[in-house]
Amino acid sequence: MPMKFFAAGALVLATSVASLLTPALAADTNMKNLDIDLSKVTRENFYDIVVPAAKAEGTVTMYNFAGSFSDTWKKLTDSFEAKYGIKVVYSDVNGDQANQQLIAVQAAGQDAPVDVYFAGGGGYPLLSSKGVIGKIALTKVLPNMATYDPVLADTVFGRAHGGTFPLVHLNQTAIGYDSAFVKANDVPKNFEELLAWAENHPKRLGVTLPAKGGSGSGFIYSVALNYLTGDCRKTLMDYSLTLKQAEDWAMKSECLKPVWDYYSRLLKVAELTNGNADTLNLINNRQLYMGTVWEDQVMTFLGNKQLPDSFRLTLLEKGQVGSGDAMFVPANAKHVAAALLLVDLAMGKDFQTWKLETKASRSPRTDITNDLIPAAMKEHVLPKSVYPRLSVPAFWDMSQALAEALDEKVLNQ
Amino acid sequence: MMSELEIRNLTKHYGETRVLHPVSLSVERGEFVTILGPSGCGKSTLLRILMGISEASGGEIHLAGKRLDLAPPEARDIAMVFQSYALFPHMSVAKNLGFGLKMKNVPKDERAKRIAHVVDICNLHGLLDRMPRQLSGGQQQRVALARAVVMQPSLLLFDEPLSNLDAKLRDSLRHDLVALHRRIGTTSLYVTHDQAEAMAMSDRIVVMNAGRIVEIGTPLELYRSPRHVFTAQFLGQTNLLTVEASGTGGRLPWGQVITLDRPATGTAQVSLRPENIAIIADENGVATVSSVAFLGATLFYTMEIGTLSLKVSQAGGVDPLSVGTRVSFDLAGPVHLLDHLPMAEAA
Amino acid sequence: MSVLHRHRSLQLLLLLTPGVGYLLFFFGTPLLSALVGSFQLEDGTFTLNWYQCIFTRASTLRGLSTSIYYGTMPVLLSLTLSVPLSLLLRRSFLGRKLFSGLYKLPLAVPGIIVGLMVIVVFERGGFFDRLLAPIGFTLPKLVRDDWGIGVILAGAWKQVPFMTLIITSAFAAIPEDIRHAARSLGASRLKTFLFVDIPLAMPGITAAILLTFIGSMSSFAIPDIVGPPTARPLSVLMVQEFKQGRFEQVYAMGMVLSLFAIIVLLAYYSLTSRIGHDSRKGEQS
Amino acid sequence: MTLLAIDSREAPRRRLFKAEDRPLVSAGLYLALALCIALPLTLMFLWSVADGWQPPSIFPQSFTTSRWIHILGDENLVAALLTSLFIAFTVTILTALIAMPTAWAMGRFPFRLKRLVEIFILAPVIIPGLVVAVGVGKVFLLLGLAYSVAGVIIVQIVGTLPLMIRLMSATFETIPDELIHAARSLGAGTASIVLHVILPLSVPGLLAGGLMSFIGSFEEFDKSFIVGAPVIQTLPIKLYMYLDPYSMQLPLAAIVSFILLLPALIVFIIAGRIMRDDLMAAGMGKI
Repeated sequence: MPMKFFAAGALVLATSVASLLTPALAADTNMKNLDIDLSKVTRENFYDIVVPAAKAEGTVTMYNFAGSFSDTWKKLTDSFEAKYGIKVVYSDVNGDQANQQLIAVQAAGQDAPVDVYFAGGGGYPLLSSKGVIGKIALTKVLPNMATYDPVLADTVFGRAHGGTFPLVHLNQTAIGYDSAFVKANDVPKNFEELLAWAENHPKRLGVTLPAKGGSGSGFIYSVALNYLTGDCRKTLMDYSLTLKQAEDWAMKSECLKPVWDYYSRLLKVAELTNGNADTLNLINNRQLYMGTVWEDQVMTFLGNKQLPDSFRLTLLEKGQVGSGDAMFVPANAKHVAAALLLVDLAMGKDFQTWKLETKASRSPRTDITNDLIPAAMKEHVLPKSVYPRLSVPAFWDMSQALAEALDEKVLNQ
Repeated sequence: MMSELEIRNLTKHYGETRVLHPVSLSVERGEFVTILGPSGCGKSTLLRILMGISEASGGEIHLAGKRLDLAPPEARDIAMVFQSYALFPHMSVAKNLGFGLKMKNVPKDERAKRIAHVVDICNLHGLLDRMPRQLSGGQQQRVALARAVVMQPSLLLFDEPLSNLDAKLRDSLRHDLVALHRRIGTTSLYVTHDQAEAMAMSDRIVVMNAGRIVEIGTPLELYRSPRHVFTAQFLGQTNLLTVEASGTGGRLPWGQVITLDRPATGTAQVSLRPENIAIIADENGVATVSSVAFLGATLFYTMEIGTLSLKVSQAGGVDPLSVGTRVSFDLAGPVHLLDHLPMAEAA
Repeated sequence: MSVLHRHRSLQLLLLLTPGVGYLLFFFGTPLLSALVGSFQLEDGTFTLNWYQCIFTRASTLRGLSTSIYYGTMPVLLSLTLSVPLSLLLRRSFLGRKLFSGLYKLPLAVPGIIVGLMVIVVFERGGFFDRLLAPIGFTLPKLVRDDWGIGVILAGAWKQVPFMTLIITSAFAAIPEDIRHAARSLGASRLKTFLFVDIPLAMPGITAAILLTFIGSMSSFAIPDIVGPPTARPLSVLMVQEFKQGRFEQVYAMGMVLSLFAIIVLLAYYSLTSRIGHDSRKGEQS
Repeated sequence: MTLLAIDSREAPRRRLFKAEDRPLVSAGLYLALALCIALPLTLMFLWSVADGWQPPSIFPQSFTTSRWIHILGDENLVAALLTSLFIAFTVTILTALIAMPTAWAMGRFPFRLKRLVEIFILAPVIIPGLVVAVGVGKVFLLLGLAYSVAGVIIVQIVGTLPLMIRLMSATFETIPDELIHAARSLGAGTASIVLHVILPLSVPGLLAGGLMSFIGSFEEFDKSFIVGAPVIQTLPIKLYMYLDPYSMQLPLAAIVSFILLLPALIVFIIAGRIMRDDLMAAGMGKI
């Protein structure tokens, strides 16, 4: 079961979520340009209703925020066009700019320029707070989401989304190391061992600056999970906190002292890097031997021969953050039916399997497991012994709050 | 004994282009020498080499017994007055005057004394605190002059310093300059293309053309008995005529027989100054007045003899002859014979 | 007279309208709304909160001083490179024309690509490190280093052509005669340069300094990718806030940055106009 | 070295630059140019074709063109290039047209508040673009200019106008009054004065300003994206994603840099020879 720790994290929420969010099948959807009656759509009659409407729309526009995914989506859009005869207008975008564009468009009440947006999973709080995300319970109506992870179907990183913001790709932060320099026995198994290794190998561990990359902000949250106990830990995992509340807590709470202490010690001996790619480049240059990384990005870099073949991954005890990226339909999208059809195809078993096999892109489908990973890739992905056992759900708002507090408490002191 | 300034076989060429053929010149201490020539004759190049801005391709320069051409400009003991004045626009007049003294580490009280002195002789009272752009052209010129004089150099160079001024101011400044030179007695080299200026100011004139020195002499010598066609033409107005010479006798193109100032044989050239021709109205004269210009002090005629035309000037006190009047004329004294040399080779 | 005068004002207004009017509408309006936004909470009530954040947080305070540091250092470095380069460019040398076309190339290179170049050349374990490794040298840390040397190098790389262009022209505008006069008055090359060239070229040089200071203080791509992760200038922090969608905070930071630039600009103006005023007074006396 | 020593013994003074030094000076300058500009570009190019480049190799172990083929193979790339070129040309021409009258006023009319107007014209250079970009996006949505070529052009002109106005007013300042009076006394009307006297004399300024506007427009990303994407795809909009610093892959970023830089490179090499530096300096350096 991938991401089963989501269950633990979101258990408390489960009931409240159900009452808070009426399924978006009702008429109170915020969709501006609906040409189908959403309330009548079920998994069973989905294709009967949606396909004709989509064909009538004739075209669908898609944004992709992730540079490394353009080949992947090419495959999807090609098969979509072949299957339905609906043209896909595809754009690679810069995620931040695209978010701001959609927010501005929404604020102005205009039609959205895009129908399907593959967006960073961490963008949910921002986008949903600005009303950009279309209220369609995708996970409840798309046939290909029948086997969707039940926790993710309603929540994303602890936030209830009612099926509107389904992750279509899961990724995992990890500790990566060059096995040519780090012997199997020396590979750290927990945060203490990691610190000890760094102290024995000064400036050989790369830690991504939390503000500049998810592998870093995931890491700081993982550190906090490792050291906090009791009420402190409860607050840390209280997904109902808003960003503002999290920021206030992170800035003021005494709970986080062990985290700041850990970082103070760690940064004396580790190299703080400017981004996920920066960490990987330094490892490739053999300046660093170990660092905080994303599993799927490592695969991309390996594919471009920007990392040595001896590169390996592991997770630390008590867990490291797992995340993912979502596809959603903006509230003001113009080609809703076609958009639904495209998201559905993206979750198709064939496509999700191919994605896992070629990019180590993990799937929220429960019927796609580690066993499908080809043998040749196995040594470059997280070993079965740690994944998904040590994967914990991301809480990006808290991560960001911690990152900002780190700036004040450690980096600028 | 060596002259104050001695220039020996100075040459300058850029690649194949020669701008200065071997030039030699000596200037005595206290002398005021003018280098006169049309633009492009090499006089500015010579000046730049003297100053040290430009390097000679060959030859030597000595000033006050010392070899000069290897020293940098600042070590040459030469001061220059520029055509553009070249005052430092960001310094007051006082600072302009003090700049050179400061550069040469002249002590402060000595500096003040010298500045006071030039302020006096160049009549710059009350201008010391002004900025250059607040001065008139004439004032700027005087400051530029004072700035050079205050250095008490072995040699003063002047690069057409009056050419940017209007005629009247130019006249008065020319006068002031001569007076100043008489007073300070600094050896001076003055470059100009204005022959009147050269005649009025110089002890000697060096006539230059096409990168060569054509002729050197006092203004009187060069005007009265130039050796070269170029000099004759460049200094004042003249009529150039071809004569058939034999001994001191010569025959003008229209058959008139004249006396030459020295003997020659065959075809020769003579220079006949307009003021040396006297005309009177004469029904049977060989010439006809074709134009008259009244210039106040003089009357200036052009008259035609067959296909030739002659320039004639007459004191302005008489009534002018009208155009078309037939005239006869007399030549006062022997006619000046020029050296038989093509212009390009005159050197 | 007054009709003529009115006519002239009208003419002036008509002439100014296209350019200034365009900027007023398409630049002034959004700027004004940003300014207003920087004083508002999301619900529209007045607040100084966003500015308070800037001047109370350790990271933003450090960001301010870092901004000034990144504004100043590249300017100083470019100046020490541009002045000699301008002097060389005055001389004639083989291929001068081509050179003066090529050296301006960095003017057209976006900051992010400059950052990329610095990484490609100077990254630890990168090209130079590998080149020097066989002879036992290692390059000092130039990317992500605590003193921001990489940022300064990249900034200077982008500014040197701009400065050189302006300083070359400032020097070229000084008449040769004035330089020669100084030489003939006993000033050596160096003294001529110090007492004549430099003071006369000063207006151009200060203008260049000012513009490059403003430019490098507000540049964000270069410090973002080659600067140290700890001390980040305000411009980088601003982009960070932009990504979080906190526009009010972005506006406030933008205003502080702009205000700083404008203060420097006004100081320059008052300084130069005072000088101008003094000399005019001299004229009257 | 020995040669130099002998030389200096013979002559008591050595000028800093002799004609003989010219090759040395030019060799030095070109070497500096090679180190500062050619070397980074070369390394970037090597990155773009490197198929694995790990220490201690000074040069890539093997090469591949597949990434170039992949990016260039994007069928929309040529369309984006054409859009970019069209927009850049239009922006350049419109910028010049809008700038001219204002520059004339700034260059030739003395008036009160001129300094203030000058600062305002300079403001788009001073104010961080990000602050304006979002606001502009909102305004354009209201005006119905979003996602249109016109919108992108309008928003880019905000960025190119200041420099053009400054360059043109510097140019206009240098046109002597006498010339215009002379033309007028010869019977030329305002229109023909503009056409036959002012325009020909402002060609150097237009050239310099046009060049900077063209490049400025060609490489603009922030504002164009917010106003134009995805309907309007300019080259930077298409490619900037690869330059995201936090997930940047050097090989792809290198290719993108080249594609974006190439036009600027060509323009600079051509225009560098005809552009008047003094004018450029007067426009850019004067405050």
